[in-house]
Amino acid sequence: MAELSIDIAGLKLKNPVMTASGTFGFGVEFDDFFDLNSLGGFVVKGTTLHPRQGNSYPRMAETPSGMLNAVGLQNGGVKYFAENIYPRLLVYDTNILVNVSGSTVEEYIACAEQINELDHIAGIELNISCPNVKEGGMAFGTSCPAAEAVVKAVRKVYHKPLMVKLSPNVTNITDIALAVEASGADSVSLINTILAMAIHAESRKPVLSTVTGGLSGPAIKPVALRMVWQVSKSVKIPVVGIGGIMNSTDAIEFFLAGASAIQVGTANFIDPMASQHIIAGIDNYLDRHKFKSIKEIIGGLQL
Amino acid sequence: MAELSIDIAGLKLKNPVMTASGTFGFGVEFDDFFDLNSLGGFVVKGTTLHPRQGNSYPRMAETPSGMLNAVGLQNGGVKYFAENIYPRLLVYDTNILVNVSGSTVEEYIACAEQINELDHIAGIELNISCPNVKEGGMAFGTSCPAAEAVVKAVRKVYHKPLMVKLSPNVTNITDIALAVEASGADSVSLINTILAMAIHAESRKPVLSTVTGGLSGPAIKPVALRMVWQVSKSVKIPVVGIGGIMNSTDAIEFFLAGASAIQVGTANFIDPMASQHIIAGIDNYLDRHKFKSIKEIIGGLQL
Amino acid sequence: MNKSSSFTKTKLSTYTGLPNPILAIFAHYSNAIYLRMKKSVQNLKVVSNQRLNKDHALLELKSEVLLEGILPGQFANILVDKSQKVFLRRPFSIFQVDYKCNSIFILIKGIGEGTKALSKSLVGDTLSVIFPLGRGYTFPAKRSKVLLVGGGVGIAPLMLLATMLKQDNHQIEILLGARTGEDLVELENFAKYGTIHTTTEDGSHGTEGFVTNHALFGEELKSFDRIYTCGPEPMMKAVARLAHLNSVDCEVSLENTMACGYGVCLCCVTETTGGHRCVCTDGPVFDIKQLKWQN
Amino acid sequence: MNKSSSFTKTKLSTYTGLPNPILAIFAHYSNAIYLRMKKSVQNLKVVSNQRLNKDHALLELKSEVLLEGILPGQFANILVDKSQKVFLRRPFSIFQVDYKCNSIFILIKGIGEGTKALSKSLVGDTLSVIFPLGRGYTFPAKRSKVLLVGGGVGIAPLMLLATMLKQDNHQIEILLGARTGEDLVELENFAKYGTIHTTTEDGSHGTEGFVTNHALFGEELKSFDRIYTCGPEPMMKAVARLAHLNSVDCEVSLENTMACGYGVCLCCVTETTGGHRCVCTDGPVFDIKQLKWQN
Ligand SMILES: Cc1cc2nc3c(=O)[nH]c(=O)nc-3n(C[C@H](O)[C@H](O)[C@H](O)COP(=O)(O)OP(=O)(O)OC[C@H]3O[C@@H](n4cnc5c(N)ncnc54)[C@H](O)[C@@H]3O)c2cc1C
Ligand SMILES: Cc1cc2nc3c(=O)[nH]c(=O)nc-3n(C[C@H](O)[C@H](O)[C@H](O)COP(=O)(O)OP(=O)(O)OC[C@H]3O[C@@H](n4cnc5c(N)ncnc54)[C@H](O)[C@@H]3O)c2cc1C
Ligand SMILES: Cc1cc2nc3c(=O)[nH]c(=O)nc-3n(C[C@H](O)[C@H](O)[C@H](O)COP(=O)(O)O)c2cc1C
Ligand SMILES: Cc1cc2nc3c(=O)[nH]c(=O)nc-3n(C[C@H](O)[C@H](O)[C@H](O)COP(=O)(O)O)c2cc1C
Ligand code: FES
Ligand code: FES
Repeated sequence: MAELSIDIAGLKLKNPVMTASGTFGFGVEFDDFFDLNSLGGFVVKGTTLHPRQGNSYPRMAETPSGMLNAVGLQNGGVKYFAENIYPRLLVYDTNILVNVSGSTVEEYIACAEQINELDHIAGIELNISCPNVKEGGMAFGTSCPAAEAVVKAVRKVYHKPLMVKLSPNVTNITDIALAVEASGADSVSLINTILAMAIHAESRKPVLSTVTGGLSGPAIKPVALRMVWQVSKSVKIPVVGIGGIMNSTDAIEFFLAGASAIQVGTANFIDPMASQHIIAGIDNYLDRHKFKSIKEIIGGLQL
Repeated sequence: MAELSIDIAGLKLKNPVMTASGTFGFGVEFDDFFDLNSLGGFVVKGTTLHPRQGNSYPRMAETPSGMLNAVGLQNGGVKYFAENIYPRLLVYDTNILVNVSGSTVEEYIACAEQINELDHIAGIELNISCPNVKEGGMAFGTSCPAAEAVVKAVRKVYHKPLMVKLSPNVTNITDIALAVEASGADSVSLINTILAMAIHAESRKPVLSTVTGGLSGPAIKPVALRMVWQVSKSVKIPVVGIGGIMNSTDAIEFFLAGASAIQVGTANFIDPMASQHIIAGIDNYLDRHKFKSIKEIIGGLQL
Repeated sequence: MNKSSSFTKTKLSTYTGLPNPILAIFAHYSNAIYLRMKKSVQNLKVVSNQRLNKDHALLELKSEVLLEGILPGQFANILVDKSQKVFLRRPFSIFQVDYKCNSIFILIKGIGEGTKALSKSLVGDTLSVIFPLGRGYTFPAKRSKVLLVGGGVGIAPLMLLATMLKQDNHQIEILLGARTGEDLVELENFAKYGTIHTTTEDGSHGTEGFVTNHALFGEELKSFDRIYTCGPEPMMKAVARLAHLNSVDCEVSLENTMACGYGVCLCCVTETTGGHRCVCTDGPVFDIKQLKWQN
Repeated sequence: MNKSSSFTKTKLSTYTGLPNPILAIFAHYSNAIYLRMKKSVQNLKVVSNQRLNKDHALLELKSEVLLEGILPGQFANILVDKSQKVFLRRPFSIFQVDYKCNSIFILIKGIGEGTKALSKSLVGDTLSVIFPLGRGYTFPAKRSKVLLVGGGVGIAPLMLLATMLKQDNHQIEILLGARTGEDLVELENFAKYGTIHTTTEDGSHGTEGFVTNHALFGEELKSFDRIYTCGPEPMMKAVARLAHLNSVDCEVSLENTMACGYGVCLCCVTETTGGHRCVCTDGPVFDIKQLKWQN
């Protein structure tokens, strides 16, 4: 049994396995499946200042080894979250992060301020990379000045760990990561989904109501791994790896590439127990390879 | 039997199915499998001014519904091509394009000049998007000024159809496409591979000798489709769709998204007959849906 | 909202054993408190696979964990590991439950990659199944006359529904529609729980036409206390319209493309009077009043 | 460069029918002009699948197209359509050819997803196979004393080689190495074509140690005109070094990760005296002089 705990710039995780926003509901949906306290942490659904109905149906398309989604941040708004969901989360003894999105910098600020009041929320994951909303969303994550502006603004009002979630839809993700680091982010998580599209040939229609959506799942793992590797070589803050992680071997690859923790996303749909198998598998890997702690393999790729 | 022929800015294809550079050798390797004259055209291996040994082994990694390659433009140089390969291509009655790469604008020019002398070569596909070489390659395809410079320079010396192959590793592919169009490209082809990475968890080593490589295959189809759709809405020149096309349904999706022709890449490895099945399947689709010509479905996505 | 939640602890006092040879004996329910079964991921063994006609197969899947109360209309999300092209699980209604053998039955119509691969499962194969999922049909509070209307493979959730309604001693009429007589499956088993009526588009079995062309949708419709339906959306909409016109309660079971099946991805929404709702958790069964389907 | 090309039209005049029950009768070759078979993509039917030990299976695949000359060392690239995780084909040596039944044999050791899925093929399944691919072993021009050295599943190309060398009337010694006696398969069939020697790492069968620990690699080695080998790279390198030291010709069959298998992707290169060469077309068989393996 190796040491699995890790500190992500103030977030003390009992193990490096978290679950990704938008793929884990509010956590409570998993109560039937396993004890949530076994997780290093979990990130709840994308939350915005105002309630959002999300995009119209259809919102999902299956693709080779992956899927597209165009949920569009359906959520009840931060007030609804604080009043109706937050109280149900108090029972859990793990790191709960809220994934925050907005159409304007002001919305991000207002939302973050309210979350700052919630003691039991360990941190914010700032989503500057959602490809499925018309305004804001990904726009903040694809230009350095925009990313800087929103991170600086939120940093002023939010005093707990601030993780910034990066978009892969850029020419140079290290530029964005460096900008975000300089603006006060405590850590970065990557990647969000890749902007993509599906067409139904027989009906000659787009599969998604929004035409384009975000690609996730094993298909994007090689891209995510490359970006985690590039970013972790460039920034000093911890990197959280996300993208197509289905099993512990995938997770190990991300640690080797430089991730200090990982998030399990689409894998939750294929197997709600995925995060549990991953935790066990990481432990087994470390034991087999005689590592005493997860820290020994972070960035441990042998070139 | 619908009309399958299409004119791609001067390239008269008997059908819209070509095969992609780097996945079809010099064509001759397929003689055992089928009659190459059945193709709309084929693009031979990436060719450079000087001979290149390519990258060290290993150059390939299998990934979920895809693969990484890091061949690194191994080729005998344009002179070798002209003297040893070109004569063997004279027997074919189809459009043969040479995929041209370089580390400097001067290399691109010198290579294009030599290909301009080869009567039986129908056109050049200018590769400004190869992720697997240290110098040049993708760098030309990820910034507008660089793309403009190389396309303008080659346009001056090359007087037959010039197709420019775009990189998906950019924030905004339409910007690059517009720049390339303004610089004299007759058509654009997209996408080249997505920069990605694979790690072997047990040995803790990168799978590829070059650490990163290019992702191709069905995994990238949704991304390719999105980019073809975006670009075809922006430019006036024809768009050639590439990326994960395995069967005729995939091909139809690209036509609907706005491609005037397609290239079959990685699918050739899974099934050397893929291009043949695709041609037959397109014909069948058009008949079933009572279209008289392939032209009727290009950009025919119903929003 | 959906009344099925009231079934998490219900006394099904009218239960009697079932004679159906291939199907369940609900000894578990008999005079017992009905407990909601927790959803879980299980590896179920294929103990039989009967081909019913050219595209329908009936799988029996045995669990190692004691099955508890499963409601009609609840579904299972099944992993397809033998096909290269299928990534996500595929949802299927729980067709029947055999508590004695501790197995569930799944009726599969092969229409695409996933369903075709699953319908070829071999006895001895293991399938990863998440179940039971979703809210099922609700039961009338008093003895009622009910109409079950199934179209195509939409008959799937109606078998367990009929079984349990019969336990509750309701008066049951069952109307099943298909394209041709060949496409009608499991009529004999349905007949054990109620009076069977059929329609086929080509007239090869029962009334010619769609289910709504059947005489039951004439004057008699008003005599029913409730209609339960599952089938293609246009069929369910036609049934819902007539139910509404005749002021009969009606519950429909919706289909939707699902990624998770248990309420965390928000991909499977449908428009309801309460806004976007997930078919996998707020449904798949909805009262037509919740949808905007009355007209 | 590789002499196998001289075999595209060769008279194998010494051929005689083979008694091997499960294997080929090469009537096709007998006193006939040997024609190179064109490579093609074929759907081959699995006509038998014998499990040889815990991880080795021997598949017989029947073709609808008349098989023509296949050279020992040539391989087949097989699609794995029953596993979700395998995208590319998997290369396998052609273990044996039965021209009478028009079938090829493939020996598979299950080590990962693809090989395990293929080794579970059922009789009646259809596999998409591209074959014959690559350049095989070359034959001595005059009657020779040859040594075949196989390690692990590297014995696979040696069966067809032994068969054809025997037709050509050469003197054949066969040395097979494995981890344990359990891991040695097909010894009886090999024994039909030459004298068998074995080594095992645990000493449970034949000499204890690696193949190069066998007495054949002592003084006797010089008496051979040629060594053919296939197995793990360290083994082949050790064999190559001793062959070189003793001035014996030596051909090795290399493994490599392949995307296409027929020379168009340039993914499978190996370093040779002539620069990067594709293992799938310039090999898989190389003369050790082409590689930098003499020392
Ligand atoms: C709650 C629930 C219960 C169900 N119960 C059952 C059951 O008991 N038995 C049963 O057999 N089925 C049932 N289904 C349906 C079943 O889940 C589907 O048939 C199955 O998911 C199809 O998977 P597939 O891989 O076979 O088909 P796929 O290959 O995924 O696609 C099926 C067909 O749909 C077409 N299609 C795909 N996308 C579109 C689009 N955007 N527009 C138009 N056409 C499209 C495709 O062309 C294809 O022909 C149920 C569904 C739900 C939601
Ligand atoms: C010309 C040729 C002929 C062959 N003939 C035969 C034959 O006749 N019979 C036979 O059984 N096999 C043969 N092989 C080998 C066979 O092709 C492989 O065993 C097969 O491709 C493995 O596929 P898989 O899906 O089972 O394994 P995979 O799941 O793809 O991987 C196999 C194992 O290799 C490990 N691995 C993967 N990548 C790396 C890496 N970069 N570094 C270290 N380890 C890694 C994995 O961890 C895994 O355990 C031949 C190969 C060639 C090239
Ligand atoms: C259905 C769905 C909804 C998602 N919603 C959000 C979201 O609200 N906020 C966010 O930052 N990321 C969201 N994501 C992105 C995931 O958190 C994750 O970054 C991405 O899916 C890549 O990881 P994966 O391949 O493991 O799924 C969503 C992904 C999916 C599939
Ligand atoms: C092994 C390999 C080698 C390639 N070499 C080249 C090349 O030399 N020049 C080029 O422009 N593209 C090259 N490509 C990219 C393909 O032409 C194509 O753009 C890409 O693979 C996406 O299409 P696909 O998914 O259908 O393969 C190569 C791709 C592969 C897989
Ligand atoms: S399928 Fe995921 S919420 Fe319904
Ligand atoms: S495997 Fe493609 S060239 Fe050898």
